[in-house]
Amino acid sequence: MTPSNQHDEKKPFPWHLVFFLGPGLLIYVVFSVYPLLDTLVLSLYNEQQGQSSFVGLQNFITLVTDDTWSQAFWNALGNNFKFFAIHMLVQNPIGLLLAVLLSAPKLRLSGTYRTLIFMPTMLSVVIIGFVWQLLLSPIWGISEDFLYNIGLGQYFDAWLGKEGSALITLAFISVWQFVGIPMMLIYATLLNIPDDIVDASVVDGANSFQTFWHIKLPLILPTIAMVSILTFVANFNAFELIYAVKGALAGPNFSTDLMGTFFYRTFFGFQLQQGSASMGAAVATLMFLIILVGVMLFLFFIQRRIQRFQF
Amino acid sequence: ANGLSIESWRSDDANIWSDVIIPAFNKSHPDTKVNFAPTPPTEYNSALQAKLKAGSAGDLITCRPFDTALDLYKDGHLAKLNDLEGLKQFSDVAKSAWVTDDGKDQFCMPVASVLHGFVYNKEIFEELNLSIPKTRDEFFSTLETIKTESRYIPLAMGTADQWEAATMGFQNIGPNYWKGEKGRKALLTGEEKLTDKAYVDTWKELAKWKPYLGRGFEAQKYSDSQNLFTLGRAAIYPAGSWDIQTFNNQADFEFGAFPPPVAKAGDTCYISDHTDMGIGINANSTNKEAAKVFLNWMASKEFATLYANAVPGFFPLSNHQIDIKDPVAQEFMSWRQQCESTIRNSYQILSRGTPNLENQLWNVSAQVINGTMTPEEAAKETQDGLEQWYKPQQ
Amino acid sequence: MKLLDRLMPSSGIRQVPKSVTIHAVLLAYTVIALFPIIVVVINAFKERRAIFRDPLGLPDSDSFTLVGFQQVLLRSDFGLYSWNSLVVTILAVGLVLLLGAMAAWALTEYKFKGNLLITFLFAMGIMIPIRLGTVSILSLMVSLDLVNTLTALVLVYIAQGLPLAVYILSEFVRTIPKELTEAARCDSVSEYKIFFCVILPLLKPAMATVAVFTMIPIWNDLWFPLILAPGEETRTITLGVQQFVGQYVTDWNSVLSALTLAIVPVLILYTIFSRQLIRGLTSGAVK
Amino acid sequence: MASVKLNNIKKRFGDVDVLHGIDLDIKDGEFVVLIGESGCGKSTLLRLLSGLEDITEGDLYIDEERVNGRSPAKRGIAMVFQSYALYPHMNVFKNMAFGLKISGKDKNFVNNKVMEAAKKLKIDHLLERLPRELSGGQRQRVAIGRAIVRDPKVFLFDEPLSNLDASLRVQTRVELGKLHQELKATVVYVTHDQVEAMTLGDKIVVMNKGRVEQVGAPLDLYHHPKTQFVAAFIGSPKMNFLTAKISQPDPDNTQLVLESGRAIHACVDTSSLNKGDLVQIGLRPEHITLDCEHNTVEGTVTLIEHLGELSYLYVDIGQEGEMVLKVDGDNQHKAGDKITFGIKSNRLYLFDHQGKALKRVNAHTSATITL
Amino acid sequence: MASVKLNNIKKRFGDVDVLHGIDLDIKDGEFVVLIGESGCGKSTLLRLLSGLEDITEGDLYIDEERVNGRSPAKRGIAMVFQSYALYPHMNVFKNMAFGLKISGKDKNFVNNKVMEAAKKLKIDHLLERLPRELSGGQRQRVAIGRAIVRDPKVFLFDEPLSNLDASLRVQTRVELGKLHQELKATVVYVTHDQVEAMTLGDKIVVMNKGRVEQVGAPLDLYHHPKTQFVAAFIGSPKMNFLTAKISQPDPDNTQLVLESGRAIHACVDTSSLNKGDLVQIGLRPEHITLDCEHNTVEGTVTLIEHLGELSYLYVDIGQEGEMVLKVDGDNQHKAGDKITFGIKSNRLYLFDHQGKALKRVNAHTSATITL
Ligand SMILES: Nc1ncnc2c1ncn2[C@@H]1O[C@H](COP(=O)(O)OP(=O)(O)OP(=O)(O)O)[C@@H](O)[C@H]1O
Ligand SMILES: Nc1ncnc2c1ncn2[C@@H]1O[C@H](COP(=O)(O)OP(=O)(O)OP(=O)(O)O)[C@@H](O)[C@H]1O
Ligand SMILES: [Mg+2]
Ligand SMILES: [Mg+2]
Repeated sequence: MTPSNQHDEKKPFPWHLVFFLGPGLLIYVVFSVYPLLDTLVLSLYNEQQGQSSFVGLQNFITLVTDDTWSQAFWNALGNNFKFFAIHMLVQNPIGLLLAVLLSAPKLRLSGTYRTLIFMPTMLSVVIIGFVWQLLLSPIWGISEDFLYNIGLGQYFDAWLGKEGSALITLAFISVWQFVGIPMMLIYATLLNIPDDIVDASVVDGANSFQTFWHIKLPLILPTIAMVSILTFVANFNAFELIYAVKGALAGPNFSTDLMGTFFYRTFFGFQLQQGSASMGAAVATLMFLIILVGVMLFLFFIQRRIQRFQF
Repeated sequence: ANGLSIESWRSDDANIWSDVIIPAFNKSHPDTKVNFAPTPPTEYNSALQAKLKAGSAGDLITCRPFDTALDLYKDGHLAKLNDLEGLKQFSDVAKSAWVTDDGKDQFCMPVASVLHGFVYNKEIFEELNLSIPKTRDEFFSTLETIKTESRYIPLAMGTADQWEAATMGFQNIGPNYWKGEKGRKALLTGEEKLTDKAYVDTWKELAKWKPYLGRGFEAQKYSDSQNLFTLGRAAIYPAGSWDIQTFNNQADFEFGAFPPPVAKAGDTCYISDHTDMGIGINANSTNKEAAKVFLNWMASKEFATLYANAVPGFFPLSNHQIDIKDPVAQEFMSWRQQCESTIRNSYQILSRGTPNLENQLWNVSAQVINGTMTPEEAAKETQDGLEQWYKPQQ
Repeated sequence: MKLLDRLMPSSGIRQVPKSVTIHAVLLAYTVIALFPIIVVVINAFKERRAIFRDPLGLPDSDSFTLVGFQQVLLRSDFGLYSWNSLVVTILAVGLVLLLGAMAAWALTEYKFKGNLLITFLFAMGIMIPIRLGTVSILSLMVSLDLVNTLTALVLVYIAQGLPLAVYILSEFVRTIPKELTEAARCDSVSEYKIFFCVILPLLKPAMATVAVFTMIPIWNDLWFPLILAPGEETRTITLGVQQFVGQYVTDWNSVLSALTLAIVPVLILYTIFSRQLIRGLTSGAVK
Repeated sequence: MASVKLNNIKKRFGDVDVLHGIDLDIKDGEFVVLIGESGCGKSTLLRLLSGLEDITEGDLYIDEERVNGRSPAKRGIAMVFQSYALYPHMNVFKNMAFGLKISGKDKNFVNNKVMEAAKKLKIDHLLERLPRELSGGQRQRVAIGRAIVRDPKVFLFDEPLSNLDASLRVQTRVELGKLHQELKATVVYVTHDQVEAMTLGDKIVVMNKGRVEQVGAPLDLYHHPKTQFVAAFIGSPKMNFLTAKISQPDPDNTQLVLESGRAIHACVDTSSLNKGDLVQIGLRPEHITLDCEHNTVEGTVTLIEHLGELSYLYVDIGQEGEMVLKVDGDNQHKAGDKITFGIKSNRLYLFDHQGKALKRVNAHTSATITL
Repeated sequence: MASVKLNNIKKRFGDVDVLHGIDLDIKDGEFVVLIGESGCGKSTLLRLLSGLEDITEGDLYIDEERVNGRSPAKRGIAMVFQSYALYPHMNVFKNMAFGLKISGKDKNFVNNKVMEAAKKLKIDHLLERLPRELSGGQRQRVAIGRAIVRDPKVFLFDEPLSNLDASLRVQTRVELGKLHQELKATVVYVTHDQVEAMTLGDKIVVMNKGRVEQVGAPLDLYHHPKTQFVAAFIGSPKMNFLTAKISQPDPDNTQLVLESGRAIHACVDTSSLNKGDLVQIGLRPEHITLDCEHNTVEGTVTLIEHLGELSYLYVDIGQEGEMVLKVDGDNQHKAGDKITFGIKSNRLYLFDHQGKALKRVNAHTSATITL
């Protein structure tokens, strides 16, 4: 409104904004933003025996340069990338495949499949961790018998216990649990593709595969991109499964250590090791930065090139 | 407030506390309501620390031995107990796990210790006509016999949980090599190094266990080991005395125990008799007086008897003479007379810095058994770790 | 060709192999998804030795036992734990939905200073796990005297769930035709009533999506119950099961029974929401 | 280009019969329009022709070959959808080239084909754009272009203009007509819009509830509707209908009486009916004269709509309801005026109780406007 | 009911001027139609009237009161949206009652109001249905009903019929006209469709790029367009335009020459122009005769569209492009025929290079069709 219109009626104070935003924002700021900031600030201090002193970036320098810390840090980071890579290469393609199959036109029982396949996603890691340890346990021998029955018996090993395979095995368990999420999201996008477009490509002579490759896939790319980001963020926050199965020491020989377990050990300590709030905060800050940089890079390089399409 | 709340990692004992111990206490102190609030062992330290920082922890704190508790005291979370009446019931050795380095201040009262050794399945031993091994050679030939002459797993242990390898393996058989307290103290003063023969030999013996472990032991967890044994599928189980209780519940065969075998018959034997559990008072407790009353009661013979029999395998540290009814527990207890006791060597002071010796021991012991690390490498890695921060070893 | 056509008047027959393949793959994966869960459930009803002897066998008259369930129900207060979990989950999810919808509405409908900042603030919350702030949260709860109350959990879960809820619901609010609110405004409906009478009912499918995605981590959370409300009276089912498993780790009857019992309420909650979930997803929110 | 023959084609979705046996002959190069109410099965029929849907019963021949089970790609058809169904992620060029590329055509060939079609449709300057950067009319042309490049034997159009605004619709309709003259392709065209049907079709197929009601040339349907349904469907504003009773059946000069008692003469052969039978009188708004003669009816004007050169009068004639009259644009009547208008006996239609048209005698069939 | 007055109303979105100063007087009870091309600012103007958007500059009076900053609720207006904007989760009754309930009206009062409006609109049997269970036309009526019950001073309609199919559109249009006669409400009505504009409006406002191009009664605009824009906008098919050069300016009988060299006479005052000035000849398709007189033009028929009682001839006249002729329905011309048609000097319009109409002399203004 221009100043010339002096006798215009005044806009009242936007009480409705306070009403709508206030409660949510208050809770969010008090119980999430503030504690997190507090943590970030803590990473600039050194806390010993209840005394804290400002040390600037020293904690971070220790973390990435000091041998004892950096080895563990880089190891966890590297493992985390492996963990993420497996999710990207296995979880999301399987999710995609399932979504594509589920969205096949006139498929009977698709709702039932959908619900059942989503089920593991609903279960807690306490259950998941326990079940898979049992299944993979050489003592119980379910997997071994199974592999034996299909003629692959000699490939069985104590996967969860071997340095070379523990992380991969855990990643697969995690994939098994969370495959429902990419599946659901991609499935929903596929359903949103108008039938007309698919019909058009059929009339144009494309077979099912060509229709998928040339038409459907480009149209669900934005969702796949979003799923990738979600996977990235979730993987770099991952903790529960490793903790439930391998404990905070993430054995054998830290081969299953992720940023999450590393943070836990650093922050809260473990067994005889004392936790260090300030070092823990430094790890948390780095985790946050890695996630942020990852997401930014993604948004900058990938998301920009992917267009969303209105149908 | 009139209530007392106890922080503990002994979630296994919850029933015993609520059904036996607390009612016994309430008989003489009917006005004090006591609540036993355990957290599972794996989360105990972190959860407790967080609660203490936030001021939400219980009035009584179960203390891990040595530095974990010491740090809590230094951070002002534990109250000083120097003038606690009940402390008189304990020897200095028992109290040593919970005093300051200068020996001046006591911050937890000892409760119980645990012993290590081997538990065996008597039925299998009978079936195979085996006798209890006294020396290492006998021990390995026993294992060999079981392996070749039966389908039983000779030794029930896994490395998935890492600590099993360190605690039931390294700390179990090690004292015989480093001569108990003598070796432990020498490490503290820097006279001995972890690369010395005694330690390397300990790992060498552990490495020799590998062929006798069950298939896929790398993924075998502590509970799996327990199950293998209680289901009668394994003959020998490297044990902590606390396992007795579980085995009593679950094994439907008779089992016995023997101490870690020595090099030659007649050698002095050393056993790990670890002061595992103490109890202290939360410095911020609003109910300190009642807490003290409770502690004093815990120093009594009544408590010691109750506890030792309710939780066979946890041996009271007080000076009272008590009767233990469980035969296997009795067996364990009897080693205190035959052998020299020592505590775990990584607990006092040596796990104070980064890297953490205890955590390292878990890791390397598991790796040595897995065969992914040689005993020498294990020794070097732990020694390097120590040297990084521990002055006497530098 | 002509002959063939005549032989197969409804050419649908030729498409059968394709749909058979699809069903085969889906069925196979469904088995993979359910197998572990089924293993848990069937073994929960078997004797300890039978579990080891024949882990995949169904319980028969010999091996059938309910001792595990008896143990669980006897030795831990599953009813109370479930109740706690339900209270926390329902309250937290409900409030996340309500407050999230209100915030999403305000952020998308009104232009005001700070809009961008607040939107950004919420976006950050999707990326940073709230767990990193545990210690501050705990001391906050202590100073508010909320430790060992379900309120503490509810508050933290709201803070944890809000960012994603605001994000998803904002996308949804954008798909609601502007004319609806304008029509309401012309009808002299207040902003509050517009939200509650017009917008909120239209957000229902989206809410179901958010509900499921918010509910999963809350129901299954171990961390905050452990730190903020470990007391017997406030223990949640996940924590209860975890502690039970930790405690009776060798008693597989009990462990498997506890796990089985813990699966049930999740399934019930999920079946309530699943239909809405897919409706919400397909009405274009999370694209 | 090809002929298309439908032989008793039926379609059932589950339990629902949607098409009840359609017979149709479409000649090579013919432009056939399917019209009918919403849900009568037009799109379904088109989808059967395209092969997107399976035929339940009956035979479909394209170019004399039975193609019932054949896949869409192999039928030599091209389809233009109501929503255009352009691939949103491909630019115009790629949209048009997709079908050719898929079939493995040489790159040069594809380029030439697309350029040629684009020029013909005047979209050659848009080739780089994405569909969402195009206006409705342009999208429409891209959709047609995509069909053209494939040199189909038969074009299928499903309400291709219904998403355009009125003026663009007129313009595109004209272009479509010219395109057909140029390509001489066989076209099957579905529409709701009777103006499109009348102007574009060589032949119009009026469908009603899954059946063919009448097939014929546009003017044929206008002048000689076989049923009341067709009569009502063709012509705008709609034909007026009045219920009447036959007071004197006759082979060429029937006498009727309206509900209001007024007598009307009609040059229709009602010899097959009896006295007292109820019939519907059909009367196009443009065939009513305001210069009173015999056969007059009175009424009150309720609304007058001025469209410039002509106006519509809405007249309430009492018991029989309301009638629309198309009158001269400078007509000065106002709402509320009482007027009398005449019905020419040779301009009216009679439909029996089944909706069948009765034979007209001496009918005036030229389209001269008789205002 | 109320008068509405717009005084130099301007609207700016950021840097973009959308309305450049609109002056408009709307009388109590008047039905004013806003037409213009897409994007010219019709909806924006309506939204300014409703108060959903703030006025950047200028004054708005409703019932003599300045209402610039007032909230929509307090202006006494009701708006009907193109998409109807029915609350999808409320049934018809609740949709209509919502506004009244919110304002705390007595339950009986609300019921009566809604029932009354529903009866008027013939939707009283639908009150229990949800919007998605209604047809387009029914939804439309509910939307209007929702507006009616509030007894607004001014009704605002934003293209209310554009989502309906052709025949329903005609029907609803008629009903809207009658409703207005009955309610005698002040209405501002936005549409694209000139038939709607012509038939419904007491007054039509033609907008062009944020400005008012011409305001007038429907027939006024048809006969006396002030600009080429208005001339092109009103009338269907569109007026034909031919570029010509003045060979002899004259106050009442101008001589023009087409690009092809052909001479044309026009009864238009061109005394303000010079010889050689370029002008646009405007010629409505319905004002071209096929009986050759003087002022003739030759061309080739490219397409003929039969609409029943009349047909459109598309004629290529060479350099000047294409013209549309509205001819008798029984015209027998075919594509390819050469024809000659005459242009009546007193039936044509001339527009100068700015698009302003030049004054016509002896112009034939009655709407008699002269086929
Ligand atoms: N896949 C299907 N399953 C069941 N019924 C269907 C299916 N497709 C169409 N129908 C039904 O078949 C009938 C004809 O549908 P169709 O789409 O052919 O109508 P239409 O004439 O094209 O109508 P419109 O003019 O509205 O496009 C409708 O009653 C519709 O409900
Ligand atoms: N909120 C806005 N911000 C910026 N520009 C706008 C906004 N709303 C409308 N415009 C612009 O104002 C101009 C007029 O828009 P308006 O919606 O009034 O057109 P219209 O005449 O109603 O068109 P249509 O017939 O397509 O509905 C358009 O160029 C449009 O892009
Ligand atoms: Mg259709
Ligand atoms: Mg508009």
